[in-house]
Amino acid sequence: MSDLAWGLEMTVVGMGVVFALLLLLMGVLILTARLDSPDKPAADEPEPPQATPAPLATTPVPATEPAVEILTAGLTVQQATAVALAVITHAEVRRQQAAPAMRTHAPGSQIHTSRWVSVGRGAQNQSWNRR
Amino acid sequence: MSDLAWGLEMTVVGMGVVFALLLLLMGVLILTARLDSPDKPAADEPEPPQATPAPLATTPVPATEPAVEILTAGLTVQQATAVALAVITHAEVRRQQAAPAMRTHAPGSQIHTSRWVSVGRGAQNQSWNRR
Amino acid sequence: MSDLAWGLEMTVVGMGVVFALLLLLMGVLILTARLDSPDKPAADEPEPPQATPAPLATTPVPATEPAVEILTAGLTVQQATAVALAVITHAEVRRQQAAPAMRTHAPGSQIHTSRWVSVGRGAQNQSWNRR
Amino acid sequence: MNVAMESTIDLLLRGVTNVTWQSVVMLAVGCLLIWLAIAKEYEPLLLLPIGAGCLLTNLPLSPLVGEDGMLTVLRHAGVDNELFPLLIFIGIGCMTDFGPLLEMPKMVLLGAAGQFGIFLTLVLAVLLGFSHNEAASIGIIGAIDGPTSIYVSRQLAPQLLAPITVAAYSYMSLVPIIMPPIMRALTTQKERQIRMPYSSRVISKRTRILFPIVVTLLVGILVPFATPLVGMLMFGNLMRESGVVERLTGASSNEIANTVTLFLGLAIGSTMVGTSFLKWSTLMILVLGLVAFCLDTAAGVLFGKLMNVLSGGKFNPLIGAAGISAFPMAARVVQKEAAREDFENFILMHAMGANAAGQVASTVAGGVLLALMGAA
Amino acid sequence: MNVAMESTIDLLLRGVTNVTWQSVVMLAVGCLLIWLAIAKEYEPLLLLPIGAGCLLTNLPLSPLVGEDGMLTVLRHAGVDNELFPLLIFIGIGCMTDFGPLLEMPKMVLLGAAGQFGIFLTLVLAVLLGFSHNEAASIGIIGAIDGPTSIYVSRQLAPQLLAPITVAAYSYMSLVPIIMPPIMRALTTQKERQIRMPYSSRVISKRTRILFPIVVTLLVGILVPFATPLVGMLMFGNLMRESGVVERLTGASSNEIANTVTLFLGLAIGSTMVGTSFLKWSTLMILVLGLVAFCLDTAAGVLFGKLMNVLSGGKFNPLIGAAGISAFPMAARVVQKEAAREDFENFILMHAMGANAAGQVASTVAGGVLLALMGAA
Amino acid sequence: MNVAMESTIDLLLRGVTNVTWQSVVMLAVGCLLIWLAIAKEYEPLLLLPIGAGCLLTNLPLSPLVGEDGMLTVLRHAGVDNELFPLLIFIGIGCMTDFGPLLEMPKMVLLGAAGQFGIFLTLVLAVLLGFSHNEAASIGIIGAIDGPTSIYVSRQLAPQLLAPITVAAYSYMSLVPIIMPPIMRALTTQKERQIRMPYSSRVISKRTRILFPIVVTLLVGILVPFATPLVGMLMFGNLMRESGVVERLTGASSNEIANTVTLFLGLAIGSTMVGTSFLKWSTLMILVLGLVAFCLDTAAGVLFGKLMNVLSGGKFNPLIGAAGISAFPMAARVVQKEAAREDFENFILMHAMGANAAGQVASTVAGGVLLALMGAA
Ligand code: NA
Ligand code: NA
Ligand code: NA
Repeated sequence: MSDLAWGLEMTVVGMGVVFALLLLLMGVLILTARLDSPDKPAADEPEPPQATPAPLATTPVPATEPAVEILTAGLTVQQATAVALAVITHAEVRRQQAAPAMRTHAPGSQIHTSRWVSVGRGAQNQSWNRR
Repeated sequence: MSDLAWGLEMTVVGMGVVFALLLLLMGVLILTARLDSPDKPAADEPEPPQATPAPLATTPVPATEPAVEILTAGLTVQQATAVALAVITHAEVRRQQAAPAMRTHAPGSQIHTSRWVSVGRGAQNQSWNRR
Repeated sequence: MSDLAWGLEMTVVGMGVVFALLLLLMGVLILTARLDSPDKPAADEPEPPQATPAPLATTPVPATEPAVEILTAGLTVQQATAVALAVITHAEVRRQQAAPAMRTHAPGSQIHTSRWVSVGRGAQNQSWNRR
Repeated sequence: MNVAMESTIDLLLRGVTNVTWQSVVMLAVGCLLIWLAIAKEYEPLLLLPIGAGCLLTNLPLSPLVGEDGMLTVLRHAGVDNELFPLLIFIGIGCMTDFGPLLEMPKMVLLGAAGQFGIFLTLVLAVLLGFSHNEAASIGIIGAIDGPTSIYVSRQLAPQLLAPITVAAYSYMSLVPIIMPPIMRALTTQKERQIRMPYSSRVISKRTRILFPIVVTLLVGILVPFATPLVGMLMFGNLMRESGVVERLTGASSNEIANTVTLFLGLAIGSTMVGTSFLKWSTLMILVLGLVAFCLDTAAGVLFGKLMNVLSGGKFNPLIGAAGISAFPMAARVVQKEAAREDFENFILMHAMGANAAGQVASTVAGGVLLALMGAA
Repeated sequence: MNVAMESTIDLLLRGVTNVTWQSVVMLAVGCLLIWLAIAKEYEPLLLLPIGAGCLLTNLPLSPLVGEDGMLTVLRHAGVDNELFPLLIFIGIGCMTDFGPLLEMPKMVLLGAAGQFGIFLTLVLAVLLGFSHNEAASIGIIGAIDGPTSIYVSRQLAPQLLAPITVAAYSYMSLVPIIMPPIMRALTTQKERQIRMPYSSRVISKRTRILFPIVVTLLVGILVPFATPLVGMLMFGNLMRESGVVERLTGASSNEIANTVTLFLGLAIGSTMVGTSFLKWSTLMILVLGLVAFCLDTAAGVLFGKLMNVLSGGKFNPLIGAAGISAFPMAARVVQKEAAREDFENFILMHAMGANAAGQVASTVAGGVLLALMGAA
Repeated sequence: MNVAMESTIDLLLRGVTNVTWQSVVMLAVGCLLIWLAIAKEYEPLLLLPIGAGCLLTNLPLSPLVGEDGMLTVLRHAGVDNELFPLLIFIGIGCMTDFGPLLEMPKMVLLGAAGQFGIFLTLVLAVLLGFSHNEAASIGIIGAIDGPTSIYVSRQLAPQLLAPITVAAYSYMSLVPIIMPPIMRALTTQKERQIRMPYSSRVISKRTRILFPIVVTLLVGILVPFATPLVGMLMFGNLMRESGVVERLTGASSNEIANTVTLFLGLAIGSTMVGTSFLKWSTLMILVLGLVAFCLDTAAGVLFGKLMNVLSGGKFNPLIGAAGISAFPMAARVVQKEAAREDFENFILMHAMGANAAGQVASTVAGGVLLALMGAA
């Protein structure tokens, strides 16, 4: 029965420790929530970063919003989707070109980056054949 | 001349073994073909999986097929291509987003996946900012 | 003061060597420029290779050029962009599909490749379901 | 012909003459894993390479598992030093959104409850005659988390690595099949119909960034053995939430994760050598693993019922089942069961919170287990 | 100035004083390879890194090939244990469609015929005074398959790895130049104009998935030495056809293949050290490699003619030339030659089948060669 | 309870009891680096992994830095043999356009001038009591080039690798903050307003391809110690300009660069162990690194002024500041300063030329430093 005893001891101690740790974590999370919510309602995050081009999924939707209506007048939803996708993909391509590894932040990052750096780097990273 | 003898022996044995093995393989292939064709004409494979978005190449073609004609009415072939490409690319992006590594099959897989999982995972993998 | 002496010696020798090397490099560059410009004005490079799909950035521009005007008649700039982007992206996809690693040059390469190989390989790399 | 010729033929046939019954059985097992991966889509990303690795290892005289063989090289490179599972954890961290958990901190407890199965299975295993280390390794299947299982069993009982990994990944993929009956058996219809309000709260970016750092420091100081698992999971999540290292997040969750998954699968498969795999213990491990999974689910649901009682009937006990870490499949199954009783009942977000907690709790439980075994 | 100063200058000039005639010649060879890669586009993905590796290795006192030098590290990491060529084989498997072969199983034999050159060159090499192992390594150039050549020659004659690899990849890229004259010389116009019906058959997904597994088991049991080559090629193809592991297929044929190609090229280049490369034998290897290539093509065409006779004039012998494994360039050249005589003659699919067979046959022949050499 | 129980509790608390003041400080340093990376965006691609590596290393009893710990494995795999910085150099080469430099060869000299800070800092460091090797390592921060700093200091003074790397990357990201005041202090408004004609010249593809080869041969023969750094930078550039190996260029500048950056950061972070990092010397290194940076900028501007005098007032001295290698940020800052005085003044292309020269000059200077230290 020593094995059973050992097993039960492990169970009690193990689950005890796991619960204790996660209770502690819960406490910290609740504390964080308290500290965070009042003083910063949402100003910290005007437009949350999107690591992936997920919003593509919703591109057909803007076609029904008035502001975009003007642009998309005379286009079918499919056409509007194509245009929106093209523009977003284009932006994605540009931002990736503009991001040399090892050099500061991904410059096309829609929150933080100055357009200047972005375009400058993008241009620098291709051959100068315009001239 | 022992070298020549060795070389010729190698040639005879080597090519003999290679031919024997490939003959065996041919036999197996023919057998497989026999076993496979009669009982399963093509039902096993309603729409074969396409690992790459290769069919893009043929997207202008559907524009001339009646079923798609309705959709593409009033569009040039180029426009139709753009739309088709946009939709396909979009689907590709979605399916890739929806596929967390290490977690079961690529969920956007057009054959096997329930739409539910796909969207659920895709959504889970981005920030919940809608709320 | 031996440390200071050593340091200054390092500085003199080090910067001396660095300057000497780079002067040599400058000489070589100037020489190259001399040798290169007269006999080959620009014929060597009818259209410089573009490793990245950077020209996407300028796709709206062709819409104002007469040669393309015909194609884009009746399209808004956005539509033309979408179409152009779609075509370019499509070409990019095709060329990447067409390039099995370890097999000669990237076959979609817009300068060097025969269309034949490109399409042949692209087709080979997907399932034969057309038949 | 001559002697050289005969020895040549001998050598050419050496493959055939070295086929053993164990290798034949293991080739069948490899094919079975490949079939499960392709036809049943049970975690194909890992089971397909494992099955292929098993095949290639058990072919007679396979040079792939010789001293400099490719599979041996891969095993040394990333399994023996636990590099591969930890790299995969970075990728999982990059892909996990802890938002629902941050919104509902009390869900953390459900994650803890989902680890009961680990210890109960440990008890069973030790009673069945396994050594303490082996029992603990078998118990870790109850974490329902592949990389954790590999990490822990590599340290406690490397000889059981193969069956434990196969069990862990197989059962992870069986979530939608195994869980529902248990969930239904342990809950009443009324309980399953409980609706829960979902008061969404905006989680600031600052909180999202602080979360992985705090968890790493907290767990790392209290359970040093859990540092690698929790640290890498949280490092991945920190990169994700920071929003400034998209290149690294992308590489971790794509290139690195894919490459490592491929290599890990092949390397794990190469540990499935007939003579050591085809033992009575393997079968017991598979059964015990299944038991662990069921116990986990049951413990989760029962804890959910406890929370329901404590909250005065406002907590849907199904959510408890999401406390195991099979993320995000478990949460999905919970939602499906709830919607089965009441089509408009949407408890997915709560389940997601519990599920993310299960992910953290699994790594913590793994570390605690290692700590306790180090002590024993 | 002082003594330290003088020794400093000595040290700064140590590079110049260590230039040898061998290193100068090798620098020229490196530049030649780079030129071939860029200007002639001869397999640039491998010849450019090889050329650069050759340059960087033969610069005087290059730290890159010192004990902890980067090129040495890469060589140990993937060439000495054959990891890199095998990883590339996974990628090739992911990109190869065996459909045309599955539709026309008899094409398999053409793949076998395309390996004759290996053994005939072996005979020539041994008559020229190479040792048996060296002769076999030189013969393997006749497989017209880069990774196979690297894999086999690494085991049989590592000292010849550099020239053999360079020869293999150079000649692979010369397919469109070397093959046509041989094909025309050995066939009549009438033969080249033979049209072949192409009765396409739908290959079920099940067959496509079974094919790589069956080939692995068959070849693996009969020729254990071929297990790594065939196994990895077929593992890649299994992933491709399974359709459930797109992430792994993508990683294998892109990230892993590209990275490994880069590293492999640099590492191979680093074996081109002047003192060991600049030997009479290197030149002979280059010539013998060319001979092997021509013999392969000729044997393929002649076997095609045999099949034409056996089939009563219904088989276009040009297709035989596609039995070498340079995939898919050889098939393309065959189609081009056929279309040259009769613009509407479309035998590409038949040639593709023979070409895919050549790919398999090359790995089998490599394994058989290793088996036979193990015996001798 | 019993003894086992007590020792269990001891073991569970061993983490807490092993917290030292050094580890607490280093945890704070790790958090500081993470904060700088996220909130200030100081080179987050490297500082975030370094910070995380620092955290994970200094957690009590961290298994990640044990003998087979993941961070130790990564350090052995790529830092101890300098593999990672060299791989990153391939990627940088793939992304650098030397066109502006090829158009204006005299800009090369500005790159040389931008390395003065290395040696002046070396003098300061040696006067402050650092050993010769350490002083040279500290001086290399003045190259303002991360991989070069890692490469050189790994060889000369591995014990200072951590602070030197942190300093190098921190200051690289401070380019837009540190440089402008120095530039303004050393130039007159009139000088800053000098406009420069930009007579663009078409650089043929041939020249673009010859450039990396010629630089490699030239530098490699004259300064063998610089072969790895220059060789890899130029190899990347050769692949870029060749236009025939897009797959390799893509892999080098994306997958490989991202993966290596992640691993390098974690590995560097793991060298920041409290007991060896928390020394007086670390603080001095940080200060000296800043001094080196300022001296570099000043030397560049002063050299620019010299060129202005020599050219009869036609050279904008601001461009001299772009001779440091922080590419392409330095060139951008120069353009910004010029545009501040005269909105239409466009000297970006000249600055880009100087900046690219600085990149080459940094690697040359690193090699010269290694050569001189080998001599001393
Ligand atoms: Na779990
Ligand atoms: Na072949
Ligand atoms: Na510099």
